[in-house]
Amino acid sequence: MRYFEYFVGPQHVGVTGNMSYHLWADGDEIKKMITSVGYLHRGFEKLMEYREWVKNVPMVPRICVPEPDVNEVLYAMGVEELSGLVPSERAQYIRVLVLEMARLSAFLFYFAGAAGALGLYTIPQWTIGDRDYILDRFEELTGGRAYHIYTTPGGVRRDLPDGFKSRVQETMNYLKKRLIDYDRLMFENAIIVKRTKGIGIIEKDYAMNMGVTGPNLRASGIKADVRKDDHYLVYDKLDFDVPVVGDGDIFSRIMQRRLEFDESIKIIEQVLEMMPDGGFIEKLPNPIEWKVPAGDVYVKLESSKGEFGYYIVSNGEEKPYRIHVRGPSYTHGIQVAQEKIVGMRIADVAPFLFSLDVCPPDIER
Amino acid sequence: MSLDVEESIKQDIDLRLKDIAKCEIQRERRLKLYTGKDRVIPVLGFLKSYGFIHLAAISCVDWLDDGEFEIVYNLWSYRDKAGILVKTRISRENPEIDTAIPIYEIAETYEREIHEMFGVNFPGNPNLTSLFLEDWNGPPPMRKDFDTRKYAAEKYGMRDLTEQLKIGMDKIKGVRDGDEIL
Amino acid sequence: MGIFKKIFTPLDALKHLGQKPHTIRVPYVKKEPAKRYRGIHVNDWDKCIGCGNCARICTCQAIEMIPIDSIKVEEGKTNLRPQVDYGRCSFCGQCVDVCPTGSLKLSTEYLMTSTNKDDYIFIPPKDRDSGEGTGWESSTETSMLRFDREEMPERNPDERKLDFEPVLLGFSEQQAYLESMRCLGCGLCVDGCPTHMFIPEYIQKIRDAEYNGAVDEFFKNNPLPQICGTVCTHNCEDNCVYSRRGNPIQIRYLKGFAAEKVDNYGDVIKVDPDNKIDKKVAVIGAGPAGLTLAFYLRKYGVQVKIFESTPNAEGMMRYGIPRYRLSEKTLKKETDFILSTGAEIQYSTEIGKDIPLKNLLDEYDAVFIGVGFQQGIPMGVPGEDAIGVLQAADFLRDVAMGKKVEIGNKAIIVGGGDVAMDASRTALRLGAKSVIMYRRRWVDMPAHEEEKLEAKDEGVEIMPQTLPTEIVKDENGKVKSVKYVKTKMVDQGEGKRPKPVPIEDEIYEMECSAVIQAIGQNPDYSLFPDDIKEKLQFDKRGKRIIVDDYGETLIPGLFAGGDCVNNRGDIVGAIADARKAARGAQRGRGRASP
Amino acid sequence: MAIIIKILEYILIAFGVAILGLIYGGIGRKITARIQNRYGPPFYQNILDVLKLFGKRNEASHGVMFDLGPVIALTGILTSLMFLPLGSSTPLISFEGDIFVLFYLLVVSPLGMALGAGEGANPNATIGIARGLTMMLGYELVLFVSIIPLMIHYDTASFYKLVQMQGTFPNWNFFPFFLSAFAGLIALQGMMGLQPFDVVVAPHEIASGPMVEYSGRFLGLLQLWHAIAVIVETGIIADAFLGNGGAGWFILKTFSLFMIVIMVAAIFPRFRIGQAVKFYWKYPLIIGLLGFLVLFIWR
Amino acid sequence: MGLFKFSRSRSLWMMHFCTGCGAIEMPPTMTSRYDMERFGIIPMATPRQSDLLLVTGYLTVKTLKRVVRSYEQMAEPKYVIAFGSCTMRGGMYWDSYNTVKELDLYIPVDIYINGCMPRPEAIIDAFIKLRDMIDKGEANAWKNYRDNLDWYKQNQAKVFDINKWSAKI
Repeated sequence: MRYFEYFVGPQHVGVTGNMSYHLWADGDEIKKMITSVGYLHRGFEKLMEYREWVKNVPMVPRICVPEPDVNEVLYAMGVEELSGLVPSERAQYIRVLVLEMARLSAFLFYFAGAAGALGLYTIPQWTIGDRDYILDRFEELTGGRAYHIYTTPGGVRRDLPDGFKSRVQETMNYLKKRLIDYDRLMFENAIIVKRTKGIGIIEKDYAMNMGVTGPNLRASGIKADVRKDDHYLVYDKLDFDVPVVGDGDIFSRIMQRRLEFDESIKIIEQVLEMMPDGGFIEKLPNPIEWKVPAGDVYVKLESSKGEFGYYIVSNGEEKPYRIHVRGPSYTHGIQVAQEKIVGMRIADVAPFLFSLDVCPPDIER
Repeated sequence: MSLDVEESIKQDIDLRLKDIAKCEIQRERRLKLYTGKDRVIPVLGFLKSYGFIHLAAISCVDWLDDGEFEIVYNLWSYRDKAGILVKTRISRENPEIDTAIPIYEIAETYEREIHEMFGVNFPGNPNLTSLFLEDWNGPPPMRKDFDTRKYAAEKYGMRDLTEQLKIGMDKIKGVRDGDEIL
Repeated sequence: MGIFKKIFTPLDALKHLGQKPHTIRVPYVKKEPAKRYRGIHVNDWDKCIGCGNCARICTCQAIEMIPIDSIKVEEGKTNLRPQVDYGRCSFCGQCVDVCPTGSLKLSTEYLMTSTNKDDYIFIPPKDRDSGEGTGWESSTETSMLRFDREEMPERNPDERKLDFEPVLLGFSEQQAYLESMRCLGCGLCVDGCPTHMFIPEYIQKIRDAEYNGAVDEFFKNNPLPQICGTVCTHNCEDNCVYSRRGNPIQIRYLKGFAAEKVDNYGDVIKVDPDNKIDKKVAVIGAGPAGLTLAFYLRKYGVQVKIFESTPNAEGMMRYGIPRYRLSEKTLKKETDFILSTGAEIQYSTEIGKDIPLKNLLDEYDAVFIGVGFQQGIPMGVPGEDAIGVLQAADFLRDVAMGKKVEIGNKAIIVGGGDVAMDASRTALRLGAKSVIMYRRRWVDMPAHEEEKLEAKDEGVEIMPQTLPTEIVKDENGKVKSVKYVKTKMVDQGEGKRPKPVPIEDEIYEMECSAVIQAIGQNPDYSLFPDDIKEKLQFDKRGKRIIVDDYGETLIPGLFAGGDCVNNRGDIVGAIADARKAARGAQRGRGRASP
Repeated sequence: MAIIIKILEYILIAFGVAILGLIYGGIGRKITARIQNRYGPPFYQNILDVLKLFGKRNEASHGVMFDLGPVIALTGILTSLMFLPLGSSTPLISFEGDIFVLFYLLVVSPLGMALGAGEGANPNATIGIARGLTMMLGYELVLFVSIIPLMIHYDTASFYKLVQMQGTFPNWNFFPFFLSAFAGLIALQGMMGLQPFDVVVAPHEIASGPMVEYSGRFLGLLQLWHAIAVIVETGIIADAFLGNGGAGWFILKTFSLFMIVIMVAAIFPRFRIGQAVKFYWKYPLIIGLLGFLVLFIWR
Repeated sequence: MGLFKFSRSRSLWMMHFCTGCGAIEMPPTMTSRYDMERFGIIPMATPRQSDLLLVTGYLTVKTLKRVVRSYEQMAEPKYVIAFGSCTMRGGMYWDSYNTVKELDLYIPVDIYINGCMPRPEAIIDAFIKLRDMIDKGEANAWKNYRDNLDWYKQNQAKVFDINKWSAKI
């Protein structure tokens, strides 16, 4: 039988970025979907092969726009591991701080997207407005709002400004206060629960086999977190939980982020307290003509969307030989979404994709 | 830092895949495994049954000078908390390697990308259509012999300032009189 | 009840209806960007030296160096200024982090909207700057550049002052690597080097541990790399971009390091000693100028004969510089190599006395004079004829020749140049106490800073703003003490060096057993017969011979170089002169090619 | 002559109502903005929007029906305005049974939209129409159920009479018939197409639904339709439950109702279409039916 | 006519099309902290209803096709604001094989905003500039597109196979 064909995106409110879907529906029920990506393909992996190691530092954050710091830290970690450079303890704490702040801002974005997809337009206005306070802190620390270009191989580019810690704490207090508002309006909202419970279930085994990672995997009931399993930076010194919601539906994915939000605030507060003194950067011998010893390394970390990984190959020259970026949305943004969307209603497409937190730029690079 | 887990994984792999794969420990929680092109699927099959459930990525490295592509399967075991890179090399002339879909379903998209970006063929993958590029008429762009600067300059008319930079830098470098003048 | 509550909890949001919104009412209310914000570039044109590092680091190729005619080109400074294309710029601030001078920074301004995209290309001026501490700027700490150098290992001062073994221990390979890695390859240093060595190129080779290649680069315009690598006056380092805010790259020591790594230059530099063309050049004085000339002429097969008045080659390098700075081994290695290229040398032959200059002029196609300054200048105070009052040049020469020099237990050295430092430290090594008297301030002392510090470390007492007025003799006619006064500095107006004026009120006296005068040297032109001397042209003070661009004097075929031509008074200056002269001879000026 | 004056008066009223509706919309946007912690647009913003839309060049047309759709929608709502008593004033047309006509006419506008948008052949529009018509099944029923007790109580099917007999405060129908009024309010939410019942336009799901292909003047007509519909729809509830009164009171009442609707819209997400209709057939319908009980008890 | 112009400049509906990374600064601009609805600017879901196209950064060839098509669907008068460096001369992606470098070769641009990314303040600044331009009648890039359609089509055809493309629609 012929199905009703329906295109979503790239120019559409209901897409999680610049991507599109081709839907075949029988009445209101989706029978088939094909994800189309490539609207943001800039060929980063190719461009990075053309640039010296340090010149890639401004390049990498563009890979994942809502949470750019992940890329910077990963790239720096990979290069450091290849070259044997060890950043100072303080730099590592600052990196954790930056990563967690970025996670918070990405989660706020996520809440906005998820609520917006469900038609609750007050939440985006709030969360993105409040995210701006985190961006203010970022701007103070890194000099940039969206792209921080702050972490560089060897450490971080600048030290904390005066009084920064207390201002971060203030922001955290503010967010904690606002979380109560969010809870009441969004996470306890009966209609949200009704719309999202039991829909778009990704089963545990399926998620694991399909390479789903991060909060989506935990929402399906598997306790796996790169921060705990493959501890990098100073995460092993910090005390935090890995919440697992476990139902695998849209609601549990939203709640998963909500619970992890609390944990991130906890981590930031610990980091502020535990941050040691010391240098913030081990300078590279030469910024432009530095050569990294030959070798290859796979580094990964836990982003707000899941496992972000960099596979870096060096052949001992001034430029990387090959960098492969493993974006977390790669798996759930294409194959998982395509398969799991079958049988869903048209109205649930946007909430489902927003709940998966599909970020096209990190799929396409 | 003890490497007990890694050692035991290595032992098990060495025992089971003695003839077809070579395993080494890279560092804590990271192993590497080299195998031949024809052995990849059985090796992956064993590793998945061993606990490496998560296929994080499949990468491809173009070793132009060797005339080979290196396919790297990036696996992770949630149980052992260790990752393993499975590497194999295929010839650049006729790049072809069996698909990993029977073992890892998610490989479909990864292979699709490698097919598009490197022109590697994966017999058995039903969906090797273009992923990122549309109406692409150049060679596979991630190959080392594809020059993106030249291509961009020709297609989009954007000038490459590398030459200008060189001239500028020569200007800065000032007086040079080596003995060739003598 | 739970469901009932769930329906009504969202109503809580209505409380915001009465609250003041947190909207920033841009553009009516301005929100200041953070202090570190990365906005549009500003560039202090005066501070900027046009090194082009910003253009090289730019990952977007947004920066081009544009020559600006209104800017004067100075040594170590070009008239190029960065032009930024905001159609490319990604505001990463890496250009700021590699700016060695700190002139380039990103201001906190970011507003720029235009209908024309060509408006977005311009040369950043300074006027947009909102002041210190705002915008993205780099300090020596936050810059990507490592302004701290790798310290050259030295022997302990207490230990080294007891003997004449070399003070410097030399870089380790790791140190040399790190130090050479600092080089950005901008090449501004080349302007500072009189002989224009290929500095970025050889530093690159040193970084890659290709020492042979580095030596090859050295010999393109300097045949004495290891000597220069140890005691050069390193003007290049003054021009190094790092010197603007920190320690320059130790180009000198890197060169020395690489030269030392190659035991036999002959493996790298192929000069056939038997290749002799039908041209003969005589060289008077086997100092740096003479040796350089000999090398470059030999390279092209010209027959060279060097006439040296002392029994050893190397001239002032041997007799002016003490062995603890420049070891015998180094000297021998370099001169042996040059002599191995087929240059002949005749020791202990003084031109003017043993052989008249006229003969040489007749016999050879060209004659090169590289005699240097040998005679010390007397101070002109009463009591200078006392026993124990020495000239530093003589003193150093005698020590170098191994003669026994009696200076007693306390020597006063007068002067503040490198020679004074050498003399004081030599005196120290002979077992005496050394005191340096200098009439100007510490900062005015012409000696190199590191020399001064080394002397001080070893225990030389340095008395700036001190002027000896009289040398007191004892009954045997020997030096007993020195009477001196303190001076004060009198400003001479803008652009002029302040002048020391003695404070006559109080006269001090210091006991001593020797006085070494190191206030300058004069040339000894006794080798010129009068008729030749008349034809030559000297500078105003009558010290230096005027030569043309090819080192040739007014007499065809008579070339000169070294101290008697330039006023640098250093080795590398002599080398540069000699190369000029070699080029002159090669180009066929004078009688070398009639 | 009288009829001409009446028509002129009607045109004036229609114009005024449109302006009023636009200003309501603007204030509604401001109120929403306040809940969302921001200032929002000026209150006259919607007027500017409509003016702008009328100033645009129309690009594409997808056929006669496509162009006529907005006209039918606007005509439908303008006709229903004729039957609506604006407070205590007499509507243009009033007769026994006009409530049924009014309710019938309310359906004309969405149908006009449906006809027009259907011609646009945009899948979003098609889905939007399907949803809109389904949605109507939900709220129209509830609206009827909430009004019927009043009709029974006053024994009339004329809206004007119903309002007149109701009297002023505190004799509002709201107090005795609060269950029906509540059901009516919920129906109003759906009629206005606001959250949680904004399934018809649902930007995240189907762009903006039926309006997706409309631009320029036609979109302006639709905006006007919306503006008048705001008054008509809140007016029905205000007239039915909040007593009569002068034009000023009418404005106040409709405005208050509109504000309630807007505030509820700001704090709820949207239902899925199935859920929305199911919801209407469940809670508000039950509440509305319970309203009948009041009738019997009160009598 | 003046009233129409006035309302036109104060009621700019922008198309909700996040083409590049510049889209990341759009939500803050649209939401409570900067609230551009104050100027009557709201996102619209479809090109038919929009007046303003924001090209928020680089455009890949694949996106450019959609952008051109969306732009052509917009009712006149329509305006284009280009965000950041990438739209002017390629920005960071000046040597990428898949992004176009100079946007104004393919669609006309009214205003460029400096930055990578432009801050919300800069975006609002551009909106206000555009508003003034409309008031003065200077924002006429759309007329330019109509007048020089052939030139634009030619340039577009250089980047993608225009025949193949138009056959698809």
